[in-house]
Amino acid sequence: MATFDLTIEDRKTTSSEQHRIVNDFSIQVATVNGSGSQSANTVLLRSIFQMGVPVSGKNLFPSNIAGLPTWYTIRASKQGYIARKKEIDFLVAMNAETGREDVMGIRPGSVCVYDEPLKLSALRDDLIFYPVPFDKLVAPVCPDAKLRRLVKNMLYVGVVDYLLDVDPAESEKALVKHFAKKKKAAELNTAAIRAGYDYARATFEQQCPFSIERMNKNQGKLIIDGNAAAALGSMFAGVTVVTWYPITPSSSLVEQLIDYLKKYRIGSDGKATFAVVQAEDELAAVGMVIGAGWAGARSMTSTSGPGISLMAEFVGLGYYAEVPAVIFDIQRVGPSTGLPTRTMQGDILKCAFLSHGDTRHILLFPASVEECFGFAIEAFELAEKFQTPVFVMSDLDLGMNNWMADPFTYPDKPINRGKVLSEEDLQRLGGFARYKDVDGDGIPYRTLPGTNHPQAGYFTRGSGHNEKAQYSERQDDYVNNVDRLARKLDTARSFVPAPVLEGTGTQVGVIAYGSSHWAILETRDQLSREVQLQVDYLRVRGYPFSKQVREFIEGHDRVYVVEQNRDGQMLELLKLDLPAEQLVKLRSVRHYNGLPIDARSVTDAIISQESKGVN
Amino acid sequence: MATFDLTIEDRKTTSSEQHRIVNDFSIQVATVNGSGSQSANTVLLRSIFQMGVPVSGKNLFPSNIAGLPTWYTIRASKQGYIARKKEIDFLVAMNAETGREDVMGIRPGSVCVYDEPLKLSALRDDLIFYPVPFDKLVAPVCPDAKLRRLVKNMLYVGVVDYLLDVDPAESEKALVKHFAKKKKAAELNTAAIRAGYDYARATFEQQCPFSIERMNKNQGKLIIDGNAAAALGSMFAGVTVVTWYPITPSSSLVEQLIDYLKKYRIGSDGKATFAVVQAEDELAAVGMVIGAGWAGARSMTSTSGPGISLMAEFVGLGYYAEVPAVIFDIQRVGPSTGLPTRTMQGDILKCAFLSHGDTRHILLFPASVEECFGFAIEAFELAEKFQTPVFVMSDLDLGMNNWMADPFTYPDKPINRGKVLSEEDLQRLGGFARYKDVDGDGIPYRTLPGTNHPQAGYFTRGSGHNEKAQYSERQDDYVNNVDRLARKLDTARSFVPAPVLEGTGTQVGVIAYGSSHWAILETRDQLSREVQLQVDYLRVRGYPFSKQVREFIEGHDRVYVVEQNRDGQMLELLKLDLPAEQLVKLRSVRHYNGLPIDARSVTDAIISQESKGVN
Amino acid sequence: MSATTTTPVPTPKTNHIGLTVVDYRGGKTTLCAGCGHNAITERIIDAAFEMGIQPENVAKLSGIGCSSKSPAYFLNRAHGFNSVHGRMPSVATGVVLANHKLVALGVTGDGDTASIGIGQFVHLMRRNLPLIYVIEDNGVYGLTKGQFSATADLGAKLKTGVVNDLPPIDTCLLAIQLGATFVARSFSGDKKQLLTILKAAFAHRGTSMIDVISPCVTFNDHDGSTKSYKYFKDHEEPLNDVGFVPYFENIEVEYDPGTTTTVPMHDGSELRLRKLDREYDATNKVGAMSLLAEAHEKGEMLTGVFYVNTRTPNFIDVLHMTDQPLAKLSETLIRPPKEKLDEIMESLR
Amino acid sequence: MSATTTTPVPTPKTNHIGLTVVDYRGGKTTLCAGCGHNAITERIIDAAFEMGIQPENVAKLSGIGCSSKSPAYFLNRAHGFNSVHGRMPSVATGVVLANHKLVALGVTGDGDTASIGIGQFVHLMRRNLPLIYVIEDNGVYGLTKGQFSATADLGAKLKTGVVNDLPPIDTCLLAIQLGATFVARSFSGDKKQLLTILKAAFAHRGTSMIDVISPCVTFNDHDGSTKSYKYFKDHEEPLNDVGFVPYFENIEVEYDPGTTTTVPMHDGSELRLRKLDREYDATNKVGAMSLLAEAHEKGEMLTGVFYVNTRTPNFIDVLHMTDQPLAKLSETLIRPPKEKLDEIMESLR
Ligand SMILES: Cc1ncc(C[n+]2csc(CCOP(=O)(O)OP(=O)(O)O)c2C)c(N)n1
Ligand SMILES: Cc1ncc(C[n+]2csc(CCOP(=O)(O)OP(=O)(O)O)c2C)c(N)n1
Ligand code: SF4
Ligand code: SF4
Ligand SMILES: [Mg+2]
Ligand SMILES: [Mg+2]
Repeated sequence: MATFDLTIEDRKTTSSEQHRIVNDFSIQVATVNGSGSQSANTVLLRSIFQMGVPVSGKNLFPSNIAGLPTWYTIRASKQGYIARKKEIDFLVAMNAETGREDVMGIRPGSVCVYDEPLKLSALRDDLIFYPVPFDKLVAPVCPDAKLRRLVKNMLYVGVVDYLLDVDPAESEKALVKHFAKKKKAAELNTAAIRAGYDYARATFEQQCPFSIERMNKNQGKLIIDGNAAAALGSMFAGVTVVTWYPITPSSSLVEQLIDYLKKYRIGSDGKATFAVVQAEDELAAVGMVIGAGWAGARSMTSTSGPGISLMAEFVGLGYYAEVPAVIFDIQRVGPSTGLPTRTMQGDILKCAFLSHGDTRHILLFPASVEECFGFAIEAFELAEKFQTPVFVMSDLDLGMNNWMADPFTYPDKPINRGKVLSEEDLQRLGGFARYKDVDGDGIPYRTLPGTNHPQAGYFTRGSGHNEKAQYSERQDDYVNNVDRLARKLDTARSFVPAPVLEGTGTQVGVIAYGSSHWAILETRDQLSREVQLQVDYLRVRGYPFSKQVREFIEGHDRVYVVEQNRDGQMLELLKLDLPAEQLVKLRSVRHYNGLPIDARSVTDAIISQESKGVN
Repeated sequence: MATFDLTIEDRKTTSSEQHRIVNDFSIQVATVNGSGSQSANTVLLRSIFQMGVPVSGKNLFPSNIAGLPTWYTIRASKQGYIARKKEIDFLVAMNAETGREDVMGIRPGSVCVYDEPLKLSALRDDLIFYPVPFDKLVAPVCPDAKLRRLVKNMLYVGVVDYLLDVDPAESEKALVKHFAKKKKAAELNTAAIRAGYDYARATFEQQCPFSIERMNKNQGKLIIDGNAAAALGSMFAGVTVVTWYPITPSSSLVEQLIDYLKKYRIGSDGKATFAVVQAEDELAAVGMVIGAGWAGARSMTSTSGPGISLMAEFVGLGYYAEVPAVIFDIQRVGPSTGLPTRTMQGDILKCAFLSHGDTRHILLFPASVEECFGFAIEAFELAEKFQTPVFVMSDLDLGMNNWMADPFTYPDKPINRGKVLSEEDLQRLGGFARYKDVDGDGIPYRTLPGTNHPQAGYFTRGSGHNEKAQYSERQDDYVNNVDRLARKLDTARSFVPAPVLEGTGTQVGVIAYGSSHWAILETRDQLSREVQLQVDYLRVRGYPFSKQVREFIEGHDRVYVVEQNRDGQMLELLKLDLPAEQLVKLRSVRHYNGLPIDARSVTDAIISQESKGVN
Repeated sequence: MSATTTTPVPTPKTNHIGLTVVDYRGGKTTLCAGCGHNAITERIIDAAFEMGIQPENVAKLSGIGCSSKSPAYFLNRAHGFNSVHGRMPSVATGVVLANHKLVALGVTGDGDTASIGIGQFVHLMRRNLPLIYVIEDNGVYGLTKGQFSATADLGAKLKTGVVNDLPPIDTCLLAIQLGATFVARSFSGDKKQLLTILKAAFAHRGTSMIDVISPCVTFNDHDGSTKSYKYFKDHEEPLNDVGFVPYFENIEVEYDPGTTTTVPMHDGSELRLRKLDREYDATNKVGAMSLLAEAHEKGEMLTGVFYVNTRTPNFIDVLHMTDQPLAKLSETLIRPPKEKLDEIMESLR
Repeated sequence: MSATTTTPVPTPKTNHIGLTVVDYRGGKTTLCAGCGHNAITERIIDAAFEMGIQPENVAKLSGIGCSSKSPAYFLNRAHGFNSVHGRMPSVATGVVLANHKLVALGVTGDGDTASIGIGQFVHLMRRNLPLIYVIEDNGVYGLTKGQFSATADLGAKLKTGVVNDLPPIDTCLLAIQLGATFVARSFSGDKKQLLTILKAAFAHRGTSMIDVISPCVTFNDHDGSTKSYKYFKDHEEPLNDVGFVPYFENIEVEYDPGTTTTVPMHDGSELRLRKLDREYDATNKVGAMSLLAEAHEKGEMLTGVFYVNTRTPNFIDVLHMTDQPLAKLSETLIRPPKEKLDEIMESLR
């Protein structure tokens, strides 16, 4: 095994270590929401990003508009680990309400910058404290007393820059970008950063044990959140009808999509090549999507848990009447309203089988912002190819947090609308049977309303029908039809994005999906380093499962299925799909407290299960 | 093996058999709906019932009000088999539209009574035909020409009585019961039966190969449909708030409940001890149930597939906020509108996990009208004991068809409202924590609104909360709470109705549930008789599964899970619940063409899978 | 072509696009004989024929119910979508957004609209979507065997003796209040009035909300019903006499401007409302609402065109959508070029 | 008890059931400082205190939104139920059916009621359920960061520049039309009027629908908003001056019968409506509807009590329910004896 730097990941680090820890630690900023801290945190994140150091940021905000505790965690990692880090190394404590708990919760030897009046240094003697009189500092910077509450937070960026050796010029650059359209705010906040920096330089003698040093790891990369990426994907997929009902954490997908569409999808006549409707609720939103999909638009909606429940009836219609639709589920913590501003992968099983009766749907599991973009495009292609609703299973962590990414790849295939018959086709064929399995793949042909041919029209219904779309209550028609539907979904196995394999053949496998991906990358290294366990990793990207999923499990002695929900919903889906004799191999690792999953928790869970022996 | 009569079950029967087949055959009446045939069929069914011969009737009606084909199948079985019989032995063909197909579909040697103008006897020469000029016969019986369309159907009762040796006095008795409140109709129809009987006696020389002989098997029994039984159960459970939205095949549950409540639940003040509300839709219906359950009523609603989908959001609230609610799902063929007047067990998986996020619900599976009654009572007890929504999974076959039954057992336990704290309790305890697991069973204590104690009030919400019902977004509070919920549902395993075992320990097991039960009883005999295969049978009656379910599977080499849906939803639930090493034993038998399941299909499927060898 | 003695086969009448009425027919009805809905089906066929609507260009939309089955019984050459109960408005909205060149024709029931569907109805009306929305209103749920719907009148009685004790929803009053721009009530038994109203609806580009009283002969046509043929014939009070001159008929019809108001429709046709017993201005929204509120208090059963407004922009106008249907836009119009993606990527660095 | 020189601790004011205002408080608000909803919370506390409502006897119900959080901030001793978005009416209905002796108080938002919830709202109003229904109306979805709701006025502008292009739903007009029996509009900033209206609502046994304009300081209190403090202060036009004499106060208040109408309420209290600029009869349904329809056309922002009707039976009356709450009926009342089961069984043989 290769040697490696002594990093904070090593649980054996002592508080008396001699050298500084460089580019490998986590920062947590504790504030209240609605206080401008989001801008400050974004600037801090970008500053480190611009220093060329891999970085990630997680916003932990309350379900409330202003005045409640909020935390923002930034992780800098020279190894490129961008999952949430469980331990906090550097705390910025701005919130009186949570100050005590925040300070008590971090590990010995960490750093705490705090708002001086909170007097937090009295709480512990094993931390390095840097008190800052923010209110005193903000007054000269911000003459307008009403704005001080907001500007105050930008001060800590300057303080942190100094302590961590972040080049303040990078923060100023990030800030100008952030306030691109608000010149006055940019100026005010630049002054705040400088004031913080200057105060820290003038005041703090003790060297901070953590430091950011320039690297060159972020060449060509950009920063974007998953919802913006999905919005871009939808736009480049050629979406034409978008419906929505606001809900956290989904709203920002459509809100950003609207901005993009207004900018890039106005035709030469000055008019929109799209329609966006804020519907009265999610039933209406998905009803519009179904109507539009039926009439030939590329249509989509985006929602979260409660909206998914409300869409159940229509989604069953979409399945059974075979209408394309794309539904983004930006998952949050359920059941019910749950924790609307926390993350979870809790709707997997629900979406796979949404609606009463025998239904089954295509799901895609993006793990990165790149995949939010790519799978959005893929979702529209699959929805039209298979004439059925397709779910893109994103989550709050992926959707609302900022992530580093490579530039997105422009789609390399033209738009494919699937098996749609034109006037000319009908002319040639002399007619068609809407629900007939002509090609043996379970996928029938359709026509769009308005097709000018006397044989084009057919009647779509959620009730029984025969191959010719005529009303039928006959047993044989019913069985034929639902068997074909099952066949169609089976065909989809080969068309959903194939899973991604990492590793080269050990006995132990890990299966994960979506935003859990980043923790697994790190967990693999931890397992290898800490207990010399090499694990292969299969990242599932679509349902119904590709055959590689089965092969992966067949090829391993035991397979850990890692996910972010209480009930092990992906494990459940696997159980339903795999041959029974493979199921003994499956083990479950679940993380469901609403925080993004972290590698440490996964690694510990696997080590603990491994130590219980192979059964 | 005991010897047994040569019955129609034997596939080797020839059309030239010598002796008459007694009390063991099926009759199918083909008419159009809205033509009064339902009365005629009920009278025929009751006549055979009164002859002491075990009998069952299945109505196969269209999703339409009048004028479309309808079939009614009656089975008389001296062995007491009351599942649908796949083969038809005796056809009454009244419907011109389907006459041809009806006649072509029955096996050689069967009997066909038909409406003379349809000229059906030309179609086949291997049947025994009895043409009847119904229109000519009805005219003298029914002077009012407008009523003739309806009365005409009663004529065939007389014809069939004669051919099958049914005592026409029994038919007249049944008819008087049926038209209890309509004297004129009773008279008219009595005359029709007589006219039919007389015509047949005068006309038909060839002896009918089938015959009903008096037996004494129905002593003490009665006839009722499952929806009426569930309505009675609900009334005797002490339901106080009933909400509904009409939907086939659920409507008749509430409609009959209303009648019963009006009759038996008016207090001494002349006022109702209940409230029934026809809601504007199923979202509202279940919302009212949740509100009423929270406020202390025993509340229920009844619906079918589409309603279940619409209830998804509220059911998740009920689970997570812990509110009792009883929901009857009278299942019909889905997905979507599907075949609304055909039967299926298609919502099993859906109801078990209804709503987004990690949810899980208690399900009860009645198999008989007796259990429709008993499980209705049990559902209210469990809903209040566990403070959660409980589903009673009936279906169209069970709910809308008439079944023989033993008189229902009056509840032997007093009503138990579960862990509800009164003013006095609070006085003693000095307060309470709404969501605390005081007893280790996961079930917390609650108070009802209006409890006159300053500590009684608490705030119920679908969002995050701690043990004291205070708003909380804390990780530990969330995890504590959902882990307790999982524990609570686990406790329910020991309290849902235990499965029923039949058989004494062979290697092969069968698991079934609900209305499939009756076919399984017959299948066991068929397997034993035809291929000398003895199978043990476990009838599952509740979810989460009792431990006996696991033990049963552990105790067998292979287990057939028989059910009425395409996807094997119960098998899926079992897969999710059982230890992985048991799953290799499970095999699936599914019947999903919308007709009630029949033994022949099940038996053949098992024989075929058995012959493929044990793997 | 020599003169012969054989009688000529009568050429069936064709409309101005050259089709015959047969081209507008649908499947055989499975509704009860005498059901009001069947009469409405006939009028829809006639109106589409007489207006020369291209059947392939029609989208027939409905919810669930006996009424919602009707689209299967007219315009076989059109696409049809029998969706889910009470939610046709959202489906119709999606259809029209995808292809606003379609003639969208929604058929629904009083249960489908006023009970389960009232939420979507309200929001549909607000949007003034170009759509003909026909309620086949019998005051009961026919398909589920006759329970009261939310348009049943206070005190109406079912055959079973059950009395309705909740006030009815007046869908016309609601529609006017909320934003529909062509609102009328008619009766399935009034061939002429219903046909004329439907023809006018085909000429309107906005939401045409037409409540048609349509007796359910099986469950709500008895004494005690307020939606029976007899009750309606006895109580109907036409508000105005509705006339219509389609744009393609260049006939100068005589009319008295003192008693008749002419409303020019979007397609160039003319709606002519001749006053009967009272003064009434169908373009006055507040007046229309007051009229219906009062009629409701007095128990009057008014029919006719209550409100017409051809000025308010419809939902397609409001959305500033390009003229070509969204469903038909080519790839170059809906997928921005690679440079645009590069530009966006660059801005996020 | 000797006279001393220490100053006496001032006894807090108690109401007629002996409680102090503290007994009506709730948890600390987590809404934004200055949010109109907080002012409404204060008025609810005051009204319940002044009316001497037993807090334990109140059921507080809400949907989802900033507004729907408010019940956590008043009447801590009451049971509360923060249900799901837009469906509080059904939950409230269930609660009242289960226990009609409870004082049911629903708090909702304009999104919760007029957007997602309009269907349940319509049917709730029809039922005239005894319930106080308060809409905290800011024209936007506060909790999801400020999108327009269905009560936003045509042409209203968000901070982002987005303009609302759909007509608003007037919940008061709807409520009157559909069957609510006490309908008013007020403003979170008008302490006296709002308090008086709330007290009257506590005295009413039927649906009291109160739309309270309640500015969202974070997302809808800027220029261009028509639901801002400033806009409403500038445009509000009180219809009548609302006075209220509770049943337990035996004060003979002077009033001029020429200008003031007195309405006796169910509990013996009196509502006194003094006319301001115009003649107005708040017991006339058609008049109330016409008033609001006209105000809407003219862009008037009327407040006051629009409609009151103490004659129409409420839903509990209509259901002929026994007096004791259903939730509290003993087993003997809800489970018929064995003989009855036997009787039924016999009849099925
Ligand atoms: C979600 C849902 N609930 C209930 C039903 C059952 N259902 C079918 S039609 C109908 C009522 C139809 O009434 P209406 O719209 O007035 O149509 P009509 O049959 O009277 O023409 C109902 C309740 C359903 N199909 N879907
Ligand atoms: C089914 C569902 N969809 C969406 C949401 C997200 N959501 C929460 S509150 C809200 C709107 C609240 O607006 P309003 O009722 O006006 O309350 P306000 O916050 O303005 O007081 C929405 C859309 C949800 N909770 N549930
Ligand atoms: S039941 Fe009524 S509404 Fe339905 S088809 Fe028959 S008459 Fe028409
Ligand atoms: S966002 Fe608006 S509605 Fe919500 S609490 Fe803040 S001010 Fe009130
Ligand atoms: Mg109807
Ligand atoms: Mg609002």
